[in-house]
Amino acid sequence: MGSNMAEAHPVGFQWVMEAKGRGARVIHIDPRFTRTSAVADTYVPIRAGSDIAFLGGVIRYVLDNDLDFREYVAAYTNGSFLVREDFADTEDLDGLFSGYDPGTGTYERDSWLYEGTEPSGDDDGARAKTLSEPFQAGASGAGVGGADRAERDPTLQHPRCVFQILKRHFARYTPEMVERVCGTPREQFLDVCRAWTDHSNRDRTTALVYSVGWTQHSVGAQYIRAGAILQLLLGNIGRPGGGVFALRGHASIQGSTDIPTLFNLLPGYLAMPSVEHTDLDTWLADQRTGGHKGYGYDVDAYMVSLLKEYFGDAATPENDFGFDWLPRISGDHGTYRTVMDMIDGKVSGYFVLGQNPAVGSAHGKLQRLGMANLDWLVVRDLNEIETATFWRDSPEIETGEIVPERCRTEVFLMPAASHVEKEGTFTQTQRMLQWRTKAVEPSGDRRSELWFAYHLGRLVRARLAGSTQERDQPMLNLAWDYATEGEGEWVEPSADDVLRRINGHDLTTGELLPDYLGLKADGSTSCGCWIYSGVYAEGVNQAARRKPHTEQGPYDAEWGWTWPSNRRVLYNRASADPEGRPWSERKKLVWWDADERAWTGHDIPDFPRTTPPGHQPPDGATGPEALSGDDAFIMQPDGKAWLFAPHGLLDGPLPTHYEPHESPVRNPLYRQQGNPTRKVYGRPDNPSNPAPPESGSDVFPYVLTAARLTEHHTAGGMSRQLPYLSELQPALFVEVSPELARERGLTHLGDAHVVTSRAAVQARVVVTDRLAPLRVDGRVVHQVWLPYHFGHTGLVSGDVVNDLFGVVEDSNVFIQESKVATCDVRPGPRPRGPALRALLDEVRAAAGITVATGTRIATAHDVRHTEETS
Amino acid sequence: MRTWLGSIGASTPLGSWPVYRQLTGTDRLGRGAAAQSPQHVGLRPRTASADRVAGSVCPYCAVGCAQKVYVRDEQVVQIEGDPDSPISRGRLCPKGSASLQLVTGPQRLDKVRYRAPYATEWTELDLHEAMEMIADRVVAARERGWQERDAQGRRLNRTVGLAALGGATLDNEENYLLKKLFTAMGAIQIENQARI
Amino acid sequence: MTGPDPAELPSDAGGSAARSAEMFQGVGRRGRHRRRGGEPTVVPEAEFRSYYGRPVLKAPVWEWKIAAYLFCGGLAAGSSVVAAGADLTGRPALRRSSRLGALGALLASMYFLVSDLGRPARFHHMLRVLKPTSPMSVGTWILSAFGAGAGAAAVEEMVPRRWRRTWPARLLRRLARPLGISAAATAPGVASYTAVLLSHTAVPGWNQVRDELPFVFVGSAAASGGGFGMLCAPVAEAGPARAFAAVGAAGELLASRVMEHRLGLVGEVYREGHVGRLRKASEALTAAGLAGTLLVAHRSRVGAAASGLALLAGSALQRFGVFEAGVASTKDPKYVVVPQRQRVDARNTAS
Amino acid sequence: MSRLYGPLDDVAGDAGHVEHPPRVGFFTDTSVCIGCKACEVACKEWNAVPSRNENDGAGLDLLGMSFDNTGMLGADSWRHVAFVEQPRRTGHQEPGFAGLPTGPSGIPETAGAVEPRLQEAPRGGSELGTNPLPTGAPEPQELRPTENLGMPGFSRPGDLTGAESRTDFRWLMASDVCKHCTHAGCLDVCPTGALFRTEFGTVVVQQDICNGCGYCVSGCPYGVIDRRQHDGRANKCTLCYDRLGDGLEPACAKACPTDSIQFGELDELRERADRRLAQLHDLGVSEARLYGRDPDDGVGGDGAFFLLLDEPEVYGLPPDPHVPTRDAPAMWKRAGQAAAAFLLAGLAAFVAGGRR
Repeated sequence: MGSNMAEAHPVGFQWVMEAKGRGARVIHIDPRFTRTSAVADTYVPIRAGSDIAFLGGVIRYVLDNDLDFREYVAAYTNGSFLVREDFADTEDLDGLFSGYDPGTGTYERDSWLYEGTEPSGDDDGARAKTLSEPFQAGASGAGVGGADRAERDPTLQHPRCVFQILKRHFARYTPEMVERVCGTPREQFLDVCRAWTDHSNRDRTTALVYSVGWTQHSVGAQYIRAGAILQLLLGNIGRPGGGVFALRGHASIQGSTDIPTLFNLLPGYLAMPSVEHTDLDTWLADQRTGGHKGYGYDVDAYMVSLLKEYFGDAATPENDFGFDWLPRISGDHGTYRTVMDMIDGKVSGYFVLGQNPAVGSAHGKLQRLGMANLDWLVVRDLNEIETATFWRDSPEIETGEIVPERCRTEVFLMPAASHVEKEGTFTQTQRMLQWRTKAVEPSGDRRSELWFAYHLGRLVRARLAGSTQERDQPMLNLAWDYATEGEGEWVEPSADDVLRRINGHDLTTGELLPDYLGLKADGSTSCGCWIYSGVYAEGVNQAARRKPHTEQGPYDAEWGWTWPSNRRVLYNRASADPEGRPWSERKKLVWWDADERAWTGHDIPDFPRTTPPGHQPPDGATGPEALSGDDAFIMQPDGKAWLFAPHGLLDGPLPTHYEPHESPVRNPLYRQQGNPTRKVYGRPDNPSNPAPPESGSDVFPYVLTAARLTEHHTAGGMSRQLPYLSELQPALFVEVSPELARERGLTHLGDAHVVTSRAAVQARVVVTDRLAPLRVDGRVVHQVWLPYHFGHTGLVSGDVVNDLFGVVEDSNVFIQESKVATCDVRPGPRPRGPALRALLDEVRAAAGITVATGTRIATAHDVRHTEETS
Repeated sequence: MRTWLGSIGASTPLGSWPVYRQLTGTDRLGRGAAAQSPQHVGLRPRTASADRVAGSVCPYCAVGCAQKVYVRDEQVVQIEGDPDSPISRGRLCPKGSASLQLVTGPQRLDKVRYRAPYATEWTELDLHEAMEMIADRVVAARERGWQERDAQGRRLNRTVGLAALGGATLDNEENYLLKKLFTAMGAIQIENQARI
Repeated sequence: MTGPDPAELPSDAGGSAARSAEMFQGVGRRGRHRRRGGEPTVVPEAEFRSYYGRPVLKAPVWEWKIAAYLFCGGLAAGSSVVAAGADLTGRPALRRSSRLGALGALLASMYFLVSDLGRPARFHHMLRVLKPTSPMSVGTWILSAFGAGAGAAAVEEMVPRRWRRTWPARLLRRLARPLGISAAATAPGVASYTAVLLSHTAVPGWNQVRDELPFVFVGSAAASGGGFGMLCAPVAEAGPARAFAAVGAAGELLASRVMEHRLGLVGEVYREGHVGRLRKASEALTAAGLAGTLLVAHRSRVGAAASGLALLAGSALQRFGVFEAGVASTKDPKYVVVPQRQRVDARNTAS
Repeated sequence: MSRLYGPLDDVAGDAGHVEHPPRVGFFTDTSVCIGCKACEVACKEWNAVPSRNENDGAGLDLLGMSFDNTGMLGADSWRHVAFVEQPRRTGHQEPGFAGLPTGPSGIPETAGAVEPRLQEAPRGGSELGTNPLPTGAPEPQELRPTENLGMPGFSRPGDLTGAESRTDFRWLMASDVCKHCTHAGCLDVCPTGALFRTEFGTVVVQQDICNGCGYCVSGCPYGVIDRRQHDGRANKCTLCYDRLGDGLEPACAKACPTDSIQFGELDELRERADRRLAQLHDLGVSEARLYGRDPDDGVGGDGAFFLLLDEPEVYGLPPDPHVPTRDAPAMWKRAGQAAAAFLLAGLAAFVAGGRR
């Protein structure tokens, strides 16, 4: 679901085909019939943006028919935990949970906690919305006030236990309702339910695969939660052949989350300090609020080791290891917020490194206008991409919204070294680091980002040298002494040395650390990313190992290195029953070896090695020592997998179907239409199409979704420039069903333009049976699809599909909803130049769109969340 | 007759004439061995003459397919899958298969391009000069966007004058240095594709 | 949707005429027209399946030059026979014009052949091998043998008067007759191999006329060779040329008719459109030439010349017609798919 | 005398190779093809085959043939992935459209938009990437809605359902390639020996020999080989002859993510294909069949053969091809008769005309 694996991850898909060849059944649930559907056993159509309703339906089917893996659920999940009495569910509040504040569009979430626990930290309910957000939670997960003190009912019968709450919450997600919401015919839905449950038990597991078809929604985090809940109920987590697989789309997007270039995180998912954190202790307290179990508790060791790597000898216990040198965040500093700040003149300079936001980010026009209002822009890429040339050939030139002679942005376009011209590691989608050796030296001005970052740091430090200003101290004390190669000023920094420092050292001996278990909070160890510690164990670059798969076991432990600790299956303690025996011989992975008194198995056990299955921790224990023998989910502060998230999510402890921000239909489940906490930016430059209950939604009657083609890569910077790829998909097209083609007079291969309140995008029409209309809540809904790879440079070009989408975000993770919107499709080419602006004015007027449109996020209330540009 | 013909060596012009080889050899119809040109005898792939082979990883999606990069005379001459990989078993998708073109194609930028404010065309700029100019601008932007404390007097210690986007296509080591550098400078608006 | 549910069709049912083509991929044309029109068209068109109507075969890369080459080769062959006959029967004017005509036609044919190559500079690679399976290879060797004789004989005709007494000229004169005869002896090969050249392809319009095409082509060669003699030689000497031309023309007309008549579906390409017009013109010209040869050419120099010209033109158009018919037969997949499908179905029914 | 037709056990030996390796080939199992086109790209990268935009100035355009923008095999495309959308189902595959408010299939209409234009193309569409739609073409009237009120509305439920609705669907993908026939039409007719049979039993054009006569183009019963524009020489798949020399598998087979393209010794591939066919038949995919596997067929069996899920012509393959050489003896016999008649006519003309 939410993934077109055969097209977006073809080589990974070989394993799906392999499994199919061995008898596995492959089901593809997707808004359109794709190349994945073509080879699946079953294709199930679904309306874009309704996956939670579908999954909720399956969850209900499981619970109603007692098909859950009860022993697993009872032992390894929080199903038995009781929730506070004042918790109220969406069942009671017509789509809202208890604690909703319509004024801020946020929840006060204390009522979601376990019975017998306290609100975290100093949270008195008066904190600003952004200050208790999950992005601050970091590695330890969110604090759950004293989860170990929570009351439990092992029989799962107590009306306030999580299991029963779950039952009630999903009670209305009946097959009939699924059909109404998703458009999926009932029989097909039930077929999926049967297949999923039939193949989830002691002997069988079911794997769930998703991609950005799930994440890019205003309820995206809850999509994944819904998948996780279902897989937990069926015992499919931590077991071979099970799991929830996030297929990521870039060579090291996993790595760039682990070692983040993200505003809210430090390496290893440590929370970026916020304005609340006056010192290291307050930060630590926030990470540990209430939770004291598991490896997340050792966050002090991780953070101090990071600070030791950052600031070297300058990081001392006396100065809190330099904690105060870190900048503080205070709310949303995400990429879209930043772009709006550019438009508002708050940002001077912008680095774009191997990315093409002018095409690849939602609301391309916003991106380009933001860049046009900078002092300077540095673009580093292999090729000349749209982001670098916005001042010359963006669509806004044609409409007169950007005039080169009046655009002051200074642009540096710097050639980057390719993947074979530098060495380093990528982290692939299953957390595996793989080292690349350098094949050739980059020619001309081509340089790695490592070189760029290293020398930029060097030059800035030189400029600040001698400064006594406090703000310059972190730069001056920065450990920037990486090994280099070559002579003179412009030496080449060593990626190998950087990786060693990421792995970490024992500063007393100078030895490389074997893994993160050796990290200390006293400043005697340094480590750039605690979860990567061990990648250089024993002085060997473990990521560079390339032992042929034909010469090793099924888990290929000697190829690359997977964090943490080269473990291939996370939470694999759950592959054994509470007593430590494999659930079945067929699905054996790790188990308790009573003779050795240790966990063992095919994979590296994800549990304290010698903690026996029946272990009960002593009172007052913390961290790993506090784990019980059946606390399989060792990173959770209560050791259990969360069916119900008492903390950590902003938009509810349970996934709930909300309509997308832009939807042609009223939510059939609740009066609450969309996610009541979604981030809307009601600005003149970011209009929304109306959605029920607002009027005017009929101007944009069709559901719009966009995705990748196999033949291109995201924003096209690495594919539209290549002849061999360009010729395979040479033009932008829009896929429509024959029914829609008839309805709108579209002809195969003719021109059409897709219109939203943001943009009109011209594309060639491809009429195909692969798209079918759905019947949603009693009426026919058409979906249209476009690939989003096209832009204005390269061998093949086309309009920017992302221009069609506006910016509205999931409140938990600030990811935009770019997998679903509403649109109109009109035959013929789009108007050009000023006529295009006239067309957009016309549709906005027809739909009655104002700045306030779409900002009334709580449809039970009348509060609008607009923002006037300054 | 055959003996007489056979006495003419294959190295002579006549001996290398396919018609002659047809008449004297095993390929009477001239559809195989006799018609083979000298260039096609014992043909070897260009990978066989590579000076070295670098182990690499495909730069496109996140599956992480292993690649072998063949280099001859300091030029990449072929990139293909590494059959040893437990992830990909040597296979590549169309994009991965086009990596050679990605790396060696004429679309690659080779020189720094600079667009001055209000300019309508690119100009060239020396790499090191560009670095110095960028460093100057970073220092200035950092200063301009500096925020010491918020309205409530709480420590912010940061700048909002600088932003960055990118990382999903970069190496871990590169991301590490970028995050470290920007954080030390007080810049917080550091983002990448994972947010998109 | 019309027709039965495709899922109910046996998967290997084959393409029976009743198959409702449009419900499958890429068939399109015939099924659709029929459906749109409501009423079935009068002549039931073959229904078949294809990949978006795209041709199965590649259209020949050859241009019009190959048709010209076919014609010139035939003319050279016919002329060399006439030349040798004239030489042996003492018809110097006919001999001279036919020898020169044979060489000229040969050179023209070589020009057309070489210039149609993708790499003309490599034309001599044709002599690299001698492949019995390749009519072009066989033809090249035949042409080489023919060319030596025809060329020498023609050169002899062109020796300037003042050089006639030199010993090479005398030697040449002595060799001219045997060489001319050798050319005439290989001429049947030259006249006929081009038919195999075309038929020995996958092109339906050429492959399926393999039984008749040699006769069409030798007839055409004889008609053009004789016609050329009639055009160039005095009426008095041109008697055998007229006879040769008449027999050739008659043979060509007959063989061409039989060929067209015997063809199945692919006969369409011979009858319809541009090719049909070419072939009608060819037939008319050849028939007129034949009539002229029989009725006028022995009396009137002008009539003879006109008849000869008509035969030449008819012969040329014959080659162009056949050439174009083959090209046309590759552009529509039905000429490939329908006969083959019928063959498969017949086999399946039999087994 | 070598054989011109029918089964042939030792193709390389027949072509004069002594002590040669076993015959190799491809088995392309289209039932697992995901249409990714890695084979097309890997082939081009290895063999430096020009892309279309390099070679003809016409630029690139959509062909409208599902996801196929390559068109067919040719001099600049040695692998070609065909995409076929059909309103029927494969075996027990559940296409998912039952019960949806669908109308009639759009497939005839889309095919109808493509096909007529192919006929108008210079070589009837038998070249790569023929743009089927002349720019500025008027939209066919019959596809326009009868009435367009300007504002779209939702169709009422049931408006589009009924007997006309489409329920079954499948999407076939198949990677086509040169068949490396046992009796290869292209090879047989080549007058220069540029095309030859290698010791591996494959058929290869030697670029240093080919003079571009174009005969092979018409000799191939599959429409595979073609002459490259601006280069003049014939080109087609070499089954990576150079790679075979080093024990490597061809680039396409190596890249193929799902092992749809399998390379190996032909005998072994045939056994594997038979097993796969039996497996599919057991799974209820009764329409699966092998194409080109049978040594008794018109080309003596293909070195590259296929498992198809529909009749060959649906994928653009000829249903029952045969090598023209099959009829060569008969053709030469007829030519001999004609030649004799020709000579006889000449003799008769002069004998009758007498000596002057």
